[in-house]
Amino acid sequence: MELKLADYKSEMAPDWCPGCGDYGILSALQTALYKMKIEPSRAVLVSGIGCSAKTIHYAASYGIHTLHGRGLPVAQGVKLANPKLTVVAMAGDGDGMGIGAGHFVGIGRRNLDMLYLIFNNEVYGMTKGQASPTLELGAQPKSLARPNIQAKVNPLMLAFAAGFTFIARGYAYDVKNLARLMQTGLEHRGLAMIDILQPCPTYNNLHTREWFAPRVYDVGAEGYDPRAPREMGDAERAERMARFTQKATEWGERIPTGVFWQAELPTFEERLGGFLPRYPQEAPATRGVGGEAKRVAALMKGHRVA
Amino acid sequence: MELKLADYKSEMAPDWCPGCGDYGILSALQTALYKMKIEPSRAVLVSGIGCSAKTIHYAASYGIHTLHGRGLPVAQGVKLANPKLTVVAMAGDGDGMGIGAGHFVGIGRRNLDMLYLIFNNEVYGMTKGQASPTLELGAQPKSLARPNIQAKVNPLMLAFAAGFTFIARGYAYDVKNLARLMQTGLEHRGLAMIDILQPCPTYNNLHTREWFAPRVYDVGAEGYDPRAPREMGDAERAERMARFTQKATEWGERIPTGVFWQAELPTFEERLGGFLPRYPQEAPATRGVGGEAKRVAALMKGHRVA
Amino acid sequence: MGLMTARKITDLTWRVGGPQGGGIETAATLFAQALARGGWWVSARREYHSNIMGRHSYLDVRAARRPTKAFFEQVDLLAALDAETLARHLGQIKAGGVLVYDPAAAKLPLSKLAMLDGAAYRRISAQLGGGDPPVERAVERYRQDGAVLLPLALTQLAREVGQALGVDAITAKRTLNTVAVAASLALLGYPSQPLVEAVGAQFVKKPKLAELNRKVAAEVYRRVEPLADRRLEPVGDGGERLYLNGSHASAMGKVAAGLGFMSYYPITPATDEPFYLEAHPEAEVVVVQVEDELAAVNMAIGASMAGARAALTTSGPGFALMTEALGFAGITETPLLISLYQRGGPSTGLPTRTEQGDLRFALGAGHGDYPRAVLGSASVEESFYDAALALNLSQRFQLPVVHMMDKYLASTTRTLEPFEADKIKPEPGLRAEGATGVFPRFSLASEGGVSPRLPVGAAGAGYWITSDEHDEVGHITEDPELREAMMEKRAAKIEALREWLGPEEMYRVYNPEAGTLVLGWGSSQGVALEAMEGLDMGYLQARFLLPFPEIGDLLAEKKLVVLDYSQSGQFARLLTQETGNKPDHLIVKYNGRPMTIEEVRAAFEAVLAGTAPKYLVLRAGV
Amino acid sequence: MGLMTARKITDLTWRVGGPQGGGIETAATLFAQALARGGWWVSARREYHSNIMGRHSYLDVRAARRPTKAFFEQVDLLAALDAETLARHLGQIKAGGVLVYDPAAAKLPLSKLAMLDGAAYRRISAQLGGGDPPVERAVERYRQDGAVLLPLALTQLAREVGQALGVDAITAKRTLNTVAVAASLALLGYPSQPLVEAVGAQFVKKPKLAELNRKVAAEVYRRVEPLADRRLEPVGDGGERLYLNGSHASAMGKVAAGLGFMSYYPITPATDEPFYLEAHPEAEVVVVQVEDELAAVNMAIGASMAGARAALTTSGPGFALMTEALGFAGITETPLLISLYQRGGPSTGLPTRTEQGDLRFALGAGHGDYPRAVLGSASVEESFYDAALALNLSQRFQLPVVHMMDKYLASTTRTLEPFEADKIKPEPGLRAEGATGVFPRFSLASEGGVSPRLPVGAAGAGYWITSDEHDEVGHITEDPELREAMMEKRAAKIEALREWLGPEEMYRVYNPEAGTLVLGWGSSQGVALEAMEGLDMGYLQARFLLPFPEIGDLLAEKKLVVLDYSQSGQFARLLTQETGNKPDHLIVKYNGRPMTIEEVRAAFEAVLAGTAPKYLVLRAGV
Ligand SMILES: Cc1ncc(C[n+]2csc(CCOP(=O)(O)OP(=O)(O)O)c2C)c(N)n1
Ligand SMILES: Cc1ncc(C[n+]2csc(CCOP(=O)(O)OP(=O)(O)O)c2C)c(N)n1
Ligand code: SF4
Ligand code: SF4
Ligand SMILES: [Mg+2]
Ligand SMILES: [Mg+2]
Repeated sequence: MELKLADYKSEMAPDWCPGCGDYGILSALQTALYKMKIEPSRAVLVSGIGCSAKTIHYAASYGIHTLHGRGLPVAQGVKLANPKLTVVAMAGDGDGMGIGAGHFVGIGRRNLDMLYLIFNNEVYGMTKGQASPTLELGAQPKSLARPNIQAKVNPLMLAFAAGFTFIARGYAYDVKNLARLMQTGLEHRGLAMIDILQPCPTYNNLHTREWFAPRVYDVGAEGYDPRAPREMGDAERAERMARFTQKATEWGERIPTGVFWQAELPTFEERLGGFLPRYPQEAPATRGVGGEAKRVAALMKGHRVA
Repeated sequence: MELKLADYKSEMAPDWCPGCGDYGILSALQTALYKMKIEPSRAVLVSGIGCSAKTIHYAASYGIHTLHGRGLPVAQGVKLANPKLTVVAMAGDGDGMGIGAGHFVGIGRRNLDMLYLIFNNEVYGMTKGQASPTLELGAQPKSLARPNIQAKVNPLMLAFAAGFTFIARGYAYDVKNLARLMQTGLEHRGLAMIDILQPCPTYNNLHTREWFAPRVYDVGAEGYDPRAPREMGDAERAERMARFTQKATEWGERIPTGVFWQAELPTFEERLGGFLPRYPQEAPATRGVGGEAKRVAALMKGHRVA
Repeated sequence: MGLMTARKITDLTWRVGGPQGGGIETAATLFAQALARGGWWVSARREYHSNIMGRHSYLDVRAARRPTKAFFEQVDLLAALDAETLARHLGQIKAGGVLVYDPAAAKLPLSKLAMLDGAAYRRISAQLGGGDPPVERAVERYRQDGAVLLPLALTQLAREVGQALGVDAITAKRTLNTVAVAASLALLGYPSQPLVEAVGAQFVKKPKLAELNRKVAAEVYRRVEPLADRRLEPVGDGGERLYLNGSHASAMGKVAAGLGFMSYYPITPATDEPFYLEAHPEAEVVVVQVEDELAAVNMAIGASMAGARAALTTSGPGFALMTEALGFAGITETPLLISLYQRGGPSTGLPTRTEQGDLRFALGAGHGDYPRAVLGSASVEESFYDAALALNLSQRFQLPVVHMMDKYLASTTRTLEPFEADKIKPEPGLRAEGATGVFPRFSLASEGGVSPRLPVGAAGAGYWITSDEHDEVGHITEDPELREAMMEKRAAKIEALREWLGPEEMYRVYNPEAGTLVLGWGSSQGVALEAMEGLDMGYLQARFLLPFPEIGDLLAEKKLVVLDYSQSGQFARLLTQETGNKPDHLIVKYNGRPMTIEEVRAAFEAVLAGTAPKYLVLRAGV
Repeated sequence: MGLMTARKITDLTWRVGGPQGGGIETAATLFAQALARGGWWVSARREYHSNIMGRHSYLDVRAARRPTKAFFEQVDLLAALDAETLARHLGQIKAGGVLVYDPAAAKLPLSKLAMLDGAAYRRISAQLGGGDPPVERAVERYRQDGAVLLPLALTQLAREVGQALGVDAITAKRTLNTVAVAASLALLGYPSQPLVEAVGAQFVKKPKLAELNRKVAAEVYRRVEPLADRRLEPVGDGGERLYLNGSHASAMGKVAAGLGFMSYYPITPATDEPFYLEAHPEAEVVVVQVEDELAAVNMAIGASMAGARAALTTSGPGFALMTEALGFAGITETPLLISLYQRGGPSTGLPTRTEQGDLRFALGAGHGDYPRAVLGSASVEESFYDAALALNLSQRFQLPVVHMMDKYLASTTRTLEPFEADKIKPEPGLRAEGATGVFPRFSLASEGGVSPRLPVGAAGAGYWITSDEHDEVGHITEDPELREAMMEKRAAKIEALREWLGPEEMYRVYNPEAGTLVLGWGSSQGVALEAMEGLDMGYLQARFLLPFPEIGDLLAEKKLVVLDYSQSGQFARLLTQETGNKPDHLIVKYNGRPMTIEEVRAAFEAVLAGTAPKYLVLRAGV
């Protein structure tokens, strides 16, 4: 049976505010999965807590709406238990860069074959518009009692430091390009992150559609090449990183989107297979029952008194 | 009364293993405080949990040995409550880059005037030598049942992404230079981090004194200038970051130490003073009792029915 | 029209419902303030979804001639700002009460209410005879149930008035709330002046909006006043009274006790307190938003170690992340106050609904044995005095204190006499003066487990603090005897604290002579007291849960009833644990809605009549 | 020499003490294995500081002709590998027992023992008459107390033998442990062959070291054997027996029940289990070390949602970080097993010492009401079967299960008959087969609260999971009725689970006819049973703590005693909460050391004699 885009939509009506950037992200994700013909039931979408986290309810797939900041560990558990699934984790900027920042660093070391989306609206939408970790120092969107006292963290730079092998930025109102970016991220063998600029018309009155529209541009269109080959000399590596850093920190009059970094590295699943040869063919979620007593017997052997 | 180096030592005998790099770090810290004539009682040393965390017991100061991964928040609480104190936080690599990584990112956004030391031995010493987040992919020190399946995170790069304004690396067996580095870090107005290469002869049989000795060198001695002025053009910024990235990721035959990055930014304490004019003169820890009823009356005023 | 003509109005409940983000809170504030200015004792409770915009929300404002403690299920007047409100509040208007609604909204079929979830849809559809009924059928049902219908083209009215005043359509729509309030008050025959003043106060920083809303109110009065057939009179003036909620009260209580530092991570409904303090520099509190609750609690601990009076607020999920640090504060004898605003659990649960389901967790939070105190407030007023007491306790006994609050308290706003802040003194605690050298911060030569404190950084001295077991100066020890001594020292705080508090602080008992005693804590107190008026029943409010008050003697030979907002009846188990007594009846509620006076009254009557089951679930609520 | 000549050896305790990291564990293993190979039932317990190298550590090996359940305080033979051991174990040798020591070590003054902490120094100095006594004075005290002194120049012996064999001094020093073991066994007259075999097994991967140690053993035997005046005989052979500790047993139990996934963050003493599984790929478990406990528990939950049998281990501080996720597993009905290895609390506390102080925390962990099960194991053997049962329970009832272990169990190694792994079947749980389309994962049409499961990713279907309250397909709901139904559905699991288990699984009672009943759980069982041998006392072991067994009838008219490893007697409170009964005596221990048979026996005798206080603290331990 031919899959239709509609097959990726659930019965549930979103309860986001009118004009919220989340609509575009949802739609881009559904489009990307549809374009790649990934069966909805073979995709698991995992979110934390926040406005952004509700996304999973509006897609027809398996959706796991976890705890605040804990989407990544849950998503990794799903993927490791059943590596054949397509796993997409997603988080608000508070969820992912604030309370979840430790897991962000942690997963960077693992290179699981997963896609991670950051819904970057610079505020804590769900709890009424406080500053999120991506809000600029001194900025004061309307819910703040005083200008933001903390500097912002840059998800792209952090992803780089943590070891993500695919680092990109999208814009929620540009659904077509965002869908394409997600598709590239899903095709990447390894850990892909997309920082998505997501206007929040309700609480972020600074970075609105009007603010973004003239600023965002596509790095790819300007000839930027994100690829970092496996083998690089010191000079080449330094040059690539410098190029990345320059683009990743560009912000203001011009805001780059597109793929910033793409490197090759064995996935965690592959590494695990090196220790457990029957993984992933007989992954823990799919191997079924049988052989337990034999396994115990093998363990007991090492404890025999004589 | 003239302070002596001995005044910085407590009665407690360290129970680290013979040859542990922690001895050198302790000694460098005591030297730095002594050189700067910081009264032991005006310094608060804060650690997490691990071999490294025991350091605070061996120095004569106020020492707070907190929870695993939570040294940074406790240290920030001390500093914010009493900004006139010299606060040095310290953590093992597991403590600081593993369980504490979220706080590492969080504090990077604040630029408190504090020094943070990472005891980087690439293992979890205290729990018997498991891989820490700074251990290389595929490495297998003697306690590991199998080669390390996770890639390492680079504290320097992470600090940069998080927003630290002073980023350095030291070597535990080079006490003299390490002490000097700590002094520079303490003198820096803002958040300073020193990643300290700390051999663990008991569990890390890969990166030993013999391994490090021929490799470590001082970036300063080679003319590297870490300073990033407040105002920079795009090109200059890109160049500085590139230079930083190159040095920060250099590893193998040559291992750079010294100061990698030093930037200027108002401290969090200064920013706070912008909202609360009587801070830090009347900081919460030192302001004493009085005026509470007046404060409540001021608040109640806003709730009067008429 | 027969609006409440039969009796003198002494107690009135007004409800306004509409979409979240549509400004119904403003409506409720205006209504409440208008009555408060007329000397009425008012209180307002708020129900809302975990959503920013669009889902159903409503507020009840109760006004009475005396201070009240709870809310009724049934209202005198329902102002429905949208169709969903009409659909959801079936059966909620008293016979003879009024429904103010917009007939245009009633045209929609039920299925067109986008935010009506499946369960509600099915239930309402069934109530209305099945199928996909138009909302008009709900209106008809209200009528059948005895409500007086007052169709008013609210939206059109707002538009018309707006046009008349020359404002654009969107701005005009924003005055819908004022329209509803003005229409309701006009209908009740209440004078317009207090409303005009309330509007002025509400929009004090936006004079243009104030002007517009005042004119809207006047115009609505002009149109609706003729329909009123009775006068709701001012009964005095607001006087010195305050209008505030539990979050404000709790924040002020802490300030009264010298609060200097508060770190927080946003969470509903706990962070209204830090937001409030952040927005009011006159409170002189260093408020820091941090990366997560682990940071929040540990930062507060650090501040406290340095000598600041430190507190923080959170709710269940955040508290879960703080339990490790709670034990850290315990073993290091660090004063720390956590206000735990309970909401519907488990897990994320019902983030914007009320419950008392975190009691067991609070009592047992943290591994190992260490002293702590847990107390719970039952009202907005208590929230103030308890917050101050809790902060003072933490200082005096050098331990973590958990102050139990809940969503209901946090979001219930009421008029109150001003707090007597000058009667509260920040507890200095036992301080060591002028210590030099290595200082025995954890001295065993202590009374009631309390050794003199010296903040870290005090000039000329030094000591250590560790989460490990330690000796008197704070160095790690694993010595068995020292360990025992330290455990015993810390444990001694609990009895010292009990003695210091005295029974009056630890519990309150109402009508103790009655043969049936209801026991509870926190928010179930108010509704119990109102519901048992005139019945042969007493009420015992456990203000402290840990240490638990010595109430065994009061229970002998009584019929015991526990009233609790938790499915398992957590308080009942605590009662048995502490006294050995098992309650004869356990009355619980766990649908996230506050207990109503009617349902609690009915349950109490059943208890007295001997017809109540052992376990009784209260299920009222929209 | 008069070494234990008077009685036939049926039960022997050997202690070896020395610096941490000096290899005394190897010594204990060799001693234990040598006896196990001779058919003795052996067990070894380990005491150590939270330190990698240098601080004092010791192990007791008990060997008996029948399986034992606990340890004595006093030993038959103490092999002191350093001066600190001599200083610390005063009074620990039975009259007629032997002290093997190196006279060179005894020359030091007490103050020169760098790792002796202040408290211990002061106590020992006082015991030895004050001042800074030489350790020789301790040796003299042992003699006065009735011990037979056996000075052996152990270090010199190791060096000499090493020289004779041509190895360097450092390598020779590493054989000190073998020297001590060989000397002890030779003294006891035990044949050398089993030791030779044990050495071979110990160094199986290092043939050169094996060779050296064998030679050392032979040489020591040659020198010491003449001093022996009796023969400790082999009583059979080790047969099929296993030699393992609670961590191994627990890991194996989980494997038997189909464990597929374990995430962990290192913590003492919980992570011996994942390390063990990681090192044994034949267990076929995906073991992942992660960044913290929050990641560990949530990753296991994700794996479980996908259909893997998932478990994890931790101890108090880590468990504290898992409580939020525990409620998440609860509300999402996700099978999850956490083994909680208790250690001395609160906070970091005594990380390498034993306690049962996390019971209250485990019972109440997580905000709100949700079903969970908590059970505790009392022995290495039970650890195996309970771990399997716990994993199966989690699968069958789709809930989180907390399996209480402790440091004592984790580090106590004993000989056991092989586990009957083939009697354990992985519980399949209720699975939905071939579902398509939107699947009602949380169907209310369930029995005992258990709806059929379908792992996420099952082809052709789909549903949602949320930590919020939800409907049958997993979408968020705030509907009051649906909320109630879901709460009731989940709560139903507890009674279903109770029924499925049956009373036999939930508790065990020994000698129920006795007039005095001791109640406890977990590790206090073994020592209670050994201590009450021959007394008119019974013991009730609560195997399940939640749900709590229905034991009320067993308690009537008995004198009740609770034996618990926690200062506040957490189990006693639970007992009162669940049954209304308060114990007549509460006997507790909280110095981090295991209860000894002697002290528990004495306490029991005092209870029977009517001389015991209501609250009695056991204080034995080095
Ligand atoms: C442990 C915990 N702390 C706090 C919260 C409250 N909370 C819910 S959503 C949210 C922030 C959401 O912000 P973000 O992640 O940026 O998502 P957005 O709503 O902006 O999409 C917070 C703090 C929670 N649910 N759990
Ligand atoms: C919450 C928590 N998890 C785990 C532990 C156990 N633990 C103690 S120290 C340590 C690791 C120490 O490693 P590192 O931070 O690298 O310090 P090192 O010992 O190497 O100096 C761990 C995991 C703990 N104490 N608390
Ligand atoms: S608050 Fe902002 S992020 Fe949340 S739904 Fe509304 S617009 Fe979107
Ligand atoms: S284990 Fe390593 S880090 Fe710890 S004290 Fe020993 S040498 Fe130092
Ligand atoms: Mg956000
Ligand atoms: Mg380390």
